[in-house]
Amino acid sequence: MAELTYRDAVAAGIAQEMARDERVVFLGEDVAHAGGVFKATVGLLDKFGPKRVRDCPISEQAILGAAMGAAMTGLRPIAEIMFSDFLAVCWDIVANEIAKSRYMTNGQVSVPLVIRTANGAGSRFGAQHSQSVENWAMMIPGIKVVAPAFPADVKGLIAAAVRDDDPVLIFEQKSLYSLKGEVPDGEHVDELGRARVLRQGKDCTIVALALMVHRALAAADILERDHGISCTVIDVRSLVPLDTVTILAEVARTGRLVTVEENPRLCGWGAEIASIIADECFWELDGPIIRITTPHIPLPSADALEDATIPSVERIVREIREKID
Amino acid sequence: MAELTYRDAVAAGIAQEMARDERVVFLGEDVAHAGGVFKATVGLLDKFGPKRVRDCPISEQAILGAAMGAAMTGLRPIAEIMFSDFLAVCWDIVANEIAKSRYMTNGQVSVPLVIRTANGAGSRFGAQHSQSVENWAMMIPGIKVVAPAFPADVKGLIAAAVRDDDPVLIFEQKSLYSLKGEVPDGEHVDELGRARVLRQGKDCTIVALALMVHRALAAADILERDHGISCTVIDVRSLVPLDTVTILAEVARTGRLVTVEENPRLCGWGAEIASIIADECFWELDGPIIRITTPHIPLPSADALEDATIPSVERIVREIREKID
Amino acid sequence: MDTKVKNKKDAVAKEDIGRDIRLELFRLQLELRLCEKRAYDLFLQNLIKGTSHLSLGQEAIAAAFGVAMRPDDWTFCTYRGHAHTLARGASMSGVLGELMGRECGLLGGKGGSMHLTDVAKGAMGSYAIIGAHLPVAAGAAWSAQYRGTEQVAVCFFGDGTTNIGAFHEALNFSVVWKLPVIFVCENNLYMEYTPISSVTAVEHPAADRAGAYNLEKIVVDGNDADAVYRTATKYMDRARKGGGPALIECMTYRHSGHSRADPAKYRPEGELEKWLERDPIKIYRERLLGLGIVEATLTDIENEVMQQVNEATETAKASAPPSLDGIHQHVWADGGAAWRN
Amino acid sequence: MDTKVKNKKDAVAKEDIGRDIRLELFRLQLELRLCEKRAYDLFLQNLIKGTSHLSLGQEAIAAAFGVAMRPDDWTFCTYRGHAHTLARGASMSGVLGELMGRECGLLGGKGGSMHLTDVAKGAMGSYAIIGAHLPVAAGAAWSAQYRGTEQVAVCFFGDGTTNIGAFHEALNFSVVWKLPVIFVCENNLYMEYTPISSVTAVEHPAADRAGAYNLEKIVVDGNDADAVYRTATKYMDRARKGGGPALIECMTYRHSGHSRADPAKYRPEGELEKWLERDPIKIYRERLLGLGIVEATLTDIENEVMQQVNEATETAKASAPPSLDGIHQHVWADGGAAWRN
Ligand SMILES: Cc1ncc(C[n+]2csc(CCOP(=O)(O)OP(=O)(O)O)c2C)c(N)n1
Ligand SMILES: Cc1ncc(C[n+]2csc(CCOP(=O)(O)OP(=O)(O)O)c2C)c(N)n1
Ligand SMILES: [Mg+2]
Ligand SMILES: [Mg+2]
Repeated sequence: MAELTYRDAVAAGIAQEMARDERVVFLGEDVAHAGGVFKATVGLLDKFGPKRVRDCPISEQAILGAAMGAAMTGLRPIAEIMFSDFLAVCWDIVANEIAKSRYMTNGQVSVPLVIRTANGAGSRFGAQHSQSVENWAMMIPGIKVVAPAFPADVKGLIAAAVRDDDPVLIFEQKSLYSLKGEVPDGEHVDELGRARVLRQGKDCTIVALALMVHRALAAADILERDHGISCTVIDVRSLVPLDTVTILAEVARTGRLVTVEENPRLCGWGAEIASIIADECFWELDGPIIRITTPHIPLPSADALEDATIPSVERIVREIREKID
Repeated sequence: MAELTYRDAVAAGIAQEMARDERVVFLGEDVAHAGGVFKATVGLLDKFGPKRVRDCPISEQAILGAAMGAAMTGLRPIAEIMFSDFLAVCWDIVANEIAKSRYMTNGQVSVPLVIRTANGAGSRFGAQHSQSVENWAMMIPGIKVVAPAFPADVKGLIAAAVRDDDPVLIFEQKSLYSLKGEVPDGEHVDELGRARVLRQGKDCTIVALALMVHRALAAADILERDHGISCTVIDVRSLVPLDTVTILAEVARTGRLVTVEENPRLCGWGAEIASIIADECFWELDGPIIRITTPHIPLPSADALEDATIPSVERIVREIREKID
Repeated sequence: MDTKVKNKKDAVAKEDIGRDIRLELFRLQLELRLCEKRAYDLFLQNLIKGTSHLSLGQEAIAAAFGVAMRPDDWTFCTYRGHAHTLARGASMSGVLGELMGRECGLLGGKGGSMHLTDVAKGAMGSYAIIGAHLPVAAGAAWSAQYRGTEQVAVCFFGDGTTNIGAFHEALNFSVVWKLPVIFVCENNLYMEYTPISSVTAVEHPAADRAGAYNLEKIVVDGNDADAVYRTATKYMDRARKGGGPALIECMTYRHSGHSRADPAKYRPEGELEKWLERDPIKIYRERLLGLGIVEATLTDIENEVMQQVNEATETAKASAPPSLDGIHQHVWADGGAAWRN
Repeated sequence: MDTKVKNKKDAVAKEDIGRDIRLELFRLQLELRLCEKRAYDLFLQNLIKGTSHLSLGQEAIAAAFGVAMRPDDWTFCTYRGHAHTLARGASMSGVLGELMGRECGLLGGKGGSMHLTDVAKGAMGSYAIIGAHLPVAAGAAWSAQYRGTEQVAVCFFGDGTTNIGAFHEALNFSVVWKLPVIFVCENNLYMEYTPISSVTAVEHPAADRAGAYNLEKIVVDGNDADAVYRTATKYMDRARKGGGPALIECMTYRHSGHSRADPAKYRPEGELEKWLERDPIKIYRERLLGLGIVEATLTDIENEVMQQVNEATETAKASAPPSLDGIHQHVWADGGAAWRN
């Protein structure tokens, strides 16, 4: 096992797949010569050359449209949308074209592509460069959605996404790019649609994603140590497909559910999971379902303000202490 | 009271506001000379002239961008996006610009505009012209969202939206355009953020929107008559602001919640309301929360297929009978 | 054989476009025409339920490209795509069946009139949101270029489409990457009900923008199948050889309204009549006769096509409504619709 | 007064741009320069936390428009908007304070460097998603036209922005509606780290596309404040009188990287040096001296501006972090953030 940053795991995952399969190509803005604005794709141009690793104009619709057309006709493109907020300028291609083509054509068209994008807050970039928008994608039938929390998952899920015959949107959390972690040596391929139970407790199940996984783990430690509340922590990893089996089992066992989301309040994946539990696991519940989210506001930019909006370890501890006992 | 179609109530609402306030202008594709592809704005050009009622090129970003710039500088534009599916081509302007400008500028910028759009299925138009996407909008902090179910509400909510100093997105349900109903004579202005209890029951609260309100009412009649299940039916009307007071009160009283949505399964407003109830009304619940939605698929086009996807009266009756007793 | 006829045959032979191709252009235009007319009849009989956007009057463009394209080339078109799909060889019963929402439809009733697709024939889809398919076509061209297959992607769209952002992005992108893609604007003077001239800064919405992408300005008579055929061949050949994209504006006119809901009252008086005189099929029939092709040859073709349309209609009518199982099929590559385990 | 100086003064007077305006152009360029440099220093001191995109080297454009605009005209600019916001008269402490996330910031810390706005001064916002503000500026121009106020909207953006869809839509829309909006492309040769020439079909990404909107091709030396001033005045006057939009491409260069994270290693050797010789402020200072304005006048201005920047820095540094209450303010017109009752 080598220790890699989350950032380097991106390049490692892409490189592994490009080396394996000639059909894999990579395109985006400033991704080739500059190696990406987050330096997550440094070295790919040198390794695979300008025919396969391509810089694009600021034309997100063209980028994703081209990726789609190429995917329909035999390539397996990986396209980068620099910040996930920018999905809004090419949302039609994602939500109306890529996601729907297989269904509309009754299975004639296949769109095996991967869209990678940098998601989330923490860099003081303000409301147009800090959003967590995985819920935008989860809402749309026909596109798979993953959001890794650890370097190993980054590499493994990128590989799984490239090999999948459906379009996959990968949300890389900006605030995690410098996180280090063990990544298996050699070929590493994960599986889409599997949540992971990172610790098991008996009082409550915390379901989290990306950065929030780390905060949930830290909060669970404090809750256990200082307050005698023992929590399961589940890293959802994949929103579509959603591993409801794992989530339902843990909630049934602990009797309580807390979701921790970085996205704004309304209609996030936390609400979806909460409503599934409130339907299918109702009789096992020992108390209200708690959703911890960023407030339903655009994100402020100043460090003091930004830090106070995204769910913190302290806030997770506090809300669980107050509401679960 | 005059009887108007839902369609005519649109023009009536716009006309009322244009006559009252010189700052109100109206723009969109094929809306002026042709009176709109749904004929919902016939007559406005004749009444208010080409300076105020304007046909646009197929440039949705320009249309909403122009509406935004005009709103920031003193006008109160009403912009039409022909089908709600097309919001995807101008989603950046909606989600990142219109919704966030006031907050980002700490209140300096005001964007008092209205976006009207035709939403929903029933016309056999297929996956790119039949979506219910009110959940796309509800997710975005900074934009108000309404979806009328009756002609009177169409007129009254358009008027309220035009007079509101925040951006408001109005989803008009395509399948309701020919519905007739009483509309108050003279000036009629409704209020944003108010749900309406259309009937009260004691066993269960059904929360619905737009077309689903009518189906929920029909289902409630059948449930009462044939199965002795007595239901409250709430027309949400306004997703943002959301009238949680009304919903919480009725669910607390009946002990059960059923949401009926036309949108696809994941992350809709039904999930949001379910999760609010599962948190704040948990101890009053007598059983699982039921969400009835369209399956999580793009919409098929053939009449037989389309009819089998959108929640029908029969399906609402069946699911409630099976699950609530 | 009398010499007059022989001479005329020579005349046909000496033309740059040979007799066989000419007859195929005629036949194909006719097929598109009769099939669209049939679609209109079926709509009047309430057998077609959703919307439909006919190409009546615009057949020369679809037919000329259909004949000029290699079987492995790719077509990307719009909701007004019946003709373009048929022109690649999709079955008429598959098209009519799809319009009627039947099992035999090209998409099993899942897509409908606006999304006709026949991947096996290179008809890579009909796209119903303005502009989106231009970058998608560029992407297909990229894959051809990448694999060195000399395939070409041809992308059809209307005049109104030139004002949306995706048009601009796709054009610039394709030129910078030198992709083998041909963008074909069918300028029929109107978007839905609004004259294109009233919402566009230039006279030729596509051709007058070619320069913005370092492309040649090309305007063709879109009602002249030969003119379109020659242009198509020229620029597709160039694209195959690595010469990059072209933007071709074809002037034409739709004889009916925008969609089935539209009586087209917004047209100035006499405009339709003027264009009916320039009906592409009428023109082409006269030209063939002028070139010495005997009437009987054309009549035979006409009868044959009409019979095919009739047969296709019967096949489609006889087809069952799609099984409801289809609703939950083909969201995903595994054939299903499950979003959870 | 010795006659040589007198002659030179006459020379100034005879110029089309008067002495006062020239001095103001000088002063304003200097203000933008020194304030940006200060922002860079504060970043090095870790007092600016988020990103920031400096206009060092591009000051002539913002300054010339700032001086040429009427106080009630509107500016729309990008994340690279410090200079444009200051050029409309926003306070330096408000700008630096916002960059530092302080209470005194123009946006109370809510927006940050990329969203500077000062509505009272006509600075209608800095937009951080490429392309979006072009149609927004068109909309402001529409409102001016509608109300007959003869205000003009000026919209600044980079070369890279010309390849996104919204550019195309906004240009066509503005020309068709004949709106009083001036689109100003600051062509600094790069998007973030990628040379614009490598991703654009034409040499002049804005000017070579003017024809696509029936507009004149205009390329100006963006490092020459006088040239920009003359062009700005000419086209703003025309727009005020109902003559419609203009698209102006100003050639310039940024001296620093794209943003604070960028050391700009991608530049070919010698390129920066070549452009530093054409530093707009250096050029302008020499020109003023050549026109007979005495050194002391310029030195006075320089000292004064430096003092203002110092004072603004102190004010901003002394300002508290914003109150956390602000988080829940101004989502809605009622001042709050409630999405439910
Ligand atoms: C983004 C988007 N906006 C609007 C529409 C509605 N619409 C469908 S066809 C059409 C007119 C298209 O005109 P043109 O491109 O000239 O094609 P034509 O129909 O004339 O073939 C419009 C506005 C749409 N489908 N997509
Ligand atoms: C839609 C969108 N895509 C990408 C970006 C990321 N981005 C920010 S600045 C920039 C380069 C812009 O180049 P240009 O328009 O030349 O302006 P400059 O920075 O040179 O002033 C890019 C790609 C963005 N903000 N928005
Ligand atoms: Mg047209
Ligand atoms: Mg630039």
